[in-house]
Amino acid sequence: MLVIKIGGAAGIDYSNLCNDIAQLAAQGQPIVLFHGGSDGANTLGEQLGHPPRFITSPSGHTSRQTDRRTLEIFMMATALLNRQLVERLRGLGVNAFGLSGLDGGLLQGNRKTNVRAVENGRVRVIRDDWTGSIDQVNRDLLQMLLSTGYLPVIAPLAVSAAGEPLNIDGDRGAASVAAALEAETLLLLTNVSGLYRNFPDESSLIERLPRTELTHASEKLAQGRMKKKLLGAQTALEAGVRRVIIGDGRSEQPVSAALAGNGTIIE
Amino acid sequence: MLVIKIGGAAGIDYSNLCNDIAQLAAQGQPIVLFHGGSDGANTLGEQLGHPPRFITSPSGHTSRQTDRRTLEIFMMATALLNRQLVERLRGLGVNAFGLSGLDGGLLQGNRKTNVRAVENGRVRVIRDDWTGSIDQVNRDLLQMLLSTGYLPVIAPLAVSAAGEPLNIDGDRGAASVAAALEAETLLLLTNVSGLYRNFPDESSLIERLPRTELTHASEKLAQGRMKKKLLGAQTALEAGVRRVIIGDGRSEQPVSAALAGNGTIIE
Amino acid sequence: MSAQCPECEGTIALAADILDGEIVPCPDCGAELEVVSLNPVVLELAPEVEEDWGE
Amino acid sequence: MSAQCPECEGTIALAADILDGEIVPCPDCGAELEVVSLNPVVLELAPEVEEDWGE
Repeated sequence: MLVIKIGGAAGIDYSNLCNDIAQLAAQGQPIVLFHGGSDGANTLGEQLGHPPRFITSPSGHTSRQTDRRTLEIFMMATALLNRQLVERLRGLGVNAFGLSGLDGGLLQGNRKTNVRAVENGRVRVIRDDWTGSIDQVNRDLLQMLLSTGYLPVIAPLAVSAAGEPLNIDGDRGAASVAAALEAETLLLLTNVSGLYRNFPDESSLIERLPRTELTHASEKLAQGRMKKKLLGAQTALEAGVRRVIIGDGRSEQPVSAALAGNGTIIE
Repeated sequence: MLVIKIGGAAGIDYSNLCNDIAQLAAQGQPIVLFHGGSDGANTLGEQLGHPPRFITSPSGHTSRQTDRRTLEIFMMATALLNRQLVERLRGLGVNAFGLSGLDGGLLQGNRKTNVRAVENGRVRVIRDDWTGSIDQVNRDLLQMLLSTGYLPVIAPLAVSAAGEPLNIDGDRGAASVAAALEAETLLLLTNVSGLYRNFPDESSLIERLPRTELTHASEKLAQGRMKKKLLGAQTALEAGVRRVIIGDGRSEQPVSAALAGNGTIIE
Repeated sequence: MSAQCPECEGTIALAADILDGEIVPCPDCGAELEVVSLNPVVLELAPEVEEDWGE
Repeated sequence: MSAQCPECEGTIALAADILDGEIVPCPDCGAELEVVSLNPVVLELAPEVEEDWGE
């Protein structure tokens, strides 16, 4: 089982990705595709006059301040990307099935009752927040879809016990799915070649990263979104996924290239 | 099996509908919920500066001129409504599962290569149109979801063989699903009490309509959207659905009221 | 303004404000034609009418 | 401007431009407090920090 996470960032050519996936699926490789949606959500928010606001937590993580209106914009933008991916894959003969973590309780989590944000040195509590953790994956649902020939394409939402849709981190979502399915490989595609020793120097690409150095890498080497990818990698490896690859989503055949050893392999 | 179609029109209180559905589902009534989305799509289109344009076909049907941008707005607006319905139902303990006719090829249809539109007496061909027919329902997918305890909530999209998402008529979509599942009842909820002999005189509500009078009713009595509902009813009855009810989506318990005989029963 | 019918090659007189995509019946052979481009006006056989389905 | 600590009832001096929802540590007992309303300023024990998860 191969779980692939594709970001919503600009510069990623979905047709290359979908062609590559279609070929691998045709050769019998079971695949689950998990996508983000940040770029689309930002654009849509601006167009609707509700631009995104990002908050930085005291521990340095940035995330989208997700009030109800932002959540609804996030749900629309990620649903559009989901449908576009399903459209392209079905056009290539793949029996793609789009859903989100909300549907059938695929990804169950807890809504954060409050979030702390740092603004010019001052820490504030934010309440109307619709983000959440991922505590449980409805594995039976995924296996039912996979065993009946569907290729699940998952949008980054979880659902609370009260049925609330929750904005979740795509990398962590993909990691939870990979762990639940005991996947051999979790492939995190991004718009760089992998993890660099000193970003953005391409020649400092780390090709192999033992899992024991993950914590160090995420503290010292990674910035912004890459930090979250490494956290996702850690979750997956700890839960039994054999390897995590941080690959280049911009390449001609992004999945095959990564499986052939390009990018940062974490084992 | 009960298939319920709820429109996207304003004035319908989804919480009443969802409470009613939750009670019926808890009593073991198998249900599929199909929804429209026209209202939401109109509003979103206006907000995004791509307002809806409606075309009237030479035979008098009005439909949304669906160029690619309109299709994407339609997909976002219907996905938001889908997620809001799933949110509310899951909050009431229903194991709701949102999907569209695109996902897993649930509703397969043909994309109309062209549409004819009448504008002040002159007929024009419109090509960039993303509407379609519904020719096949993936019944196995629906039965798999139903038999494993999910309540499908379906957004009004179909998919062509080339994987293209298609704007479809919600009433016809619901009728196709009801036919595929050989449902006893197809309930078309709307924002009026039913079919009137002379609209909008409430006292002229037709409580019983034999199926033999459907063609006459759709030509003589029905206007606008109601015409399509009667066409949907015809499709369903011809395919073996036992009865179609046109019920009032505004009432306190819209589903129970209809099942108890309120609205227009067509058998 | 006029154009030639692709079916019977008859010449068809057209209204000055003819619309792109407009349907024009050929008075000679009765074929249903579509204005597929303007300046110059080109007519082609109009596609079959398909049932109306959109929401 | 000042307010009372809900934990140890000590009085806490506050900055004039205190923000709604701001976190204020109590200098006496060290409790983490949250400004739950302004004029008048009311402080309550701040909720636990939860892990960061949002996209």
